Amino acid sequence: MREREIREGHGSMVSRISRFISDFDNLVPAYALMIACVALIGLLTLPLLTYEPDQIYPKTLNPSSPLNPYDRGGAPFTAAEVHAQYPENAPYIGYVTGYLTPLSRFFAATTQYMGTTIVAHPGGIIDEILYYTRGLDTIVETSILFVAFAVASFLYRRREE
Amino acid sequence: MFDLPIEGPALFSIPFGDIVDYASPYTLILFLFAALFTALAILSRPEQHADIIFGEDGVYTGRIPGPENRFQRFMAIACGLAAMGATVSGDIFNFCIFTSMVGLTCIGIVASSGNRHVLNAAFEYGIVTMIAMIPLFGGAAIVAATTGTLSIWELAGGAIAVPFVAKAFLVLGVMGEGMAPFYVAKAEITRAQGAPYILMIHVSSLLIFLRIIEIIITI
Amino acid sequence: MQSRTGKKIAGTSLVIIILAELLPVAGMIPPWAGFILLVLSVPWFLLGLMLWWRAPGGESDLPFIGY
Amino acid sequence: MIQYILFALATGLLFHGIHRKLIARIQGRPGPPVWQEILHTLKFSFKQTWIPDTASEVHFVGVVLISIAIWILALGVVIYEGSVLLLFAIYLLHKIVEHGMGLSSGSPYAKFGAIRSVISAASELPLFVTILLIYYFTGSLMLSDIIQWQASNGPLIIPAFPAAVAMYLIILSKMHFGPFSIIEGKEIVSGNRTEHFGVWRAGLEAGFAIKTYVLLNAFVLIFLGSFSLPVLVLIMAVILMTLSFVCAYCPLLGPYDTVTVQSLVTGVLLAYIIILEVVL
Repeated sequence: MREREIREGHGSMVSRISRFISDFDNLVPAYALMIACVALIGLLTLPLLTYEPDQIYPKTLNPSSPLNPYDRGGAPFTAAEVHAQYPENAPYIGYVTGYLTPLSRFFAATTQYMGTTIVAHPGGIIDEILYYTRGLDTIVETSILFVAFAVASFLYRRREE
Repeated sequence: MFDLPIEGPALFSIPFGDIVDYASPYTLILFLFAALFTALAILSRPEQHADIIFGEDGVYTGRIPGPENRFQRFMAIACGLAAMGATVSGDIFNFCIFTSMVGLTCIGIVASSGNRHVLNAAFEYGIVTMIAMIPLFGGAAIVAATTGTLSIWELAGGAIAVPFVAKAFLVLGVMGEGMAPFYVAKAEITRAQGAPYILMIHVSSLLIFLRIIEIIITI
Repeated sequence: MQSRTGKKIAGTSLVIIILAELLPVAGMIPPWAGFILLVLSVPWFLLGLMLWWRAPGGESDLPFIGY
Repeated sequence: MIQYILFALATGLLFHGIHRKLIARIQGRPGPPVWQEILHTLKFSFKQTWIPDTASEVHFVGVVLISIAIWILALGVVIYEGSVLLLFAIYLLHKIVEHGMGLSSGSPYAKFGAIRSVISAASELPLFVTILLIYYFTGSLMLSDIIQWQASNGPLIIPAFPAAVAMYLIILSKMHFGPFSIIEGKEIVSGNRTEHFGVWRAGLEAGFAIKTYVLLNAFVLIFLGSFSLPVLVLIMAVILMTLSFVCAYCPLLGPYDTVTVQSLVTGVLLAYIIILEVVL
């Protein structure tokens, strides 16, 4: 008992909490607890949430298409029905809906899984919405990947030395 | 251009397709502050850490080796750019990815430290950063599902109700990305050397925190 | 850092401060712009002035390490 | 405009002097004269000054300039009755200055101060809730609207008393010798200001003086309303004196105890907001 008191302290409530949060090994549990609390509130209020049918980027899934999750319909370089939040910022909207490189056209013609490889091989599908109206997002996303690779390679090379 | 009595009128906007970045007096000052500290990180040399040798009169000063210094500076600049993007972004999803980039670059800044204690703290902080992406993007996803849009311009003014849980998730995500709760890991991380770069951790996390306050009051 | 540098900084920023006071009165820039100019110039003015009139001499040294 | 800045600078330094004097009197010491801090700042500005050999020069000098600049900007927000959000943003940016000040010199004591400044960043949590509560009652965060709201509905301190307490705590955590000023605890020499001496110290004192003036002024404007200048300064001085009493009687808390106390206050305020939302 006494040992435990020395280890965990027997001060006021405040100093007990202080001791707990001053150890960074407790950081992840504390943060996880906070997420759990908010997630619980989210679950309780779930019946109040309603799905908005008028989505900015509507999409119908066509499982038979080899480009499945990314297929926006329409032929490349002809106008297709694509939505945008600010159409005035996108004068050429809908004109490239899904451009395939020769390699990806081969994949699309022979397999059903072209859509799953979009991030795995270069020049897969130029998704009109992803790359045109939300171009900044794709730039930042690749920057994140770049930063992650930079950190990883730096750590790896330092271990080599 | 919206004019809400929260942060002053929107001064100008820069459209990137559907993502319209805007500057109000508030976000403009945050942006300039991020730019200022990024410039400081580029211009200033790191400090030398002065310490005494125990039991003697000698004082030694430690200098960061070249490669470490270059990498830290690179990460600090990336962190500054991410913070600048997060402060002016006019789209919730775009804000979220800039924020997660801030979290990642913060780990990058301390990754070059040779101090085991600092690296341990950075590891815990990194785990929190990774966990925090769930509430962060979860919040953005709930916003998109319940309102049908992601643009802060469309959501501003409370015309479209954003559920409380989405806001709570966004705040929680930013807390995890930027300022881990109760600051313990961040305080330990700042023991690492390289003042202008380490400072960027603090700058970026406070800026994204300030920005999320503005966002959740605005939407 | 030379005390002459301080003099130059203080002088330049004093000119900006006077401009920031006069231009809004003349109606050439809005008042808030004048204030922004003050925000940018007053810190330089204060430090410049102090660097100018501070006592000369002293060599840079290591930080204070212990009693 | 410059007259406002100089007035805020002089008044803030005088406030610091009154603060020291009151603490001394409460603790049974004679204490320095009230204008001591003005003399102090002048004295520092006449001293020999250099940048330590180990410091990161641009950074070392930069934070002094930034600390003065941001508080002049905050003064502008108060004068032009701008957004409270902006004012609080500047308060948080001050944290960065404190932090940078400590890191830039290479001195271990200054570094400890900087680390403690990161820990004490928990004071931004009550700030967050204060903003939410003000917005909840007035529906606006522009100072001009808040003042107008108070002209028709009476002082905001009555309905939003917890927010006033939280903001009082925020100001308290920035006062010298207070229970939350862990960054300048004497066991780490002068904390993050250890290596900023002479001219640099005088510049920082100037920035901090404007900071004290702006924070007290903002407190009066947000929670009590608009007054003529002499009355305003008088009310600010009274609030300052209550702060001095707290500082004189409360010991310095442990670094993480400040975090706990501030987080608990935030939790209570959040609960208050949720109750308001549910009941009203």
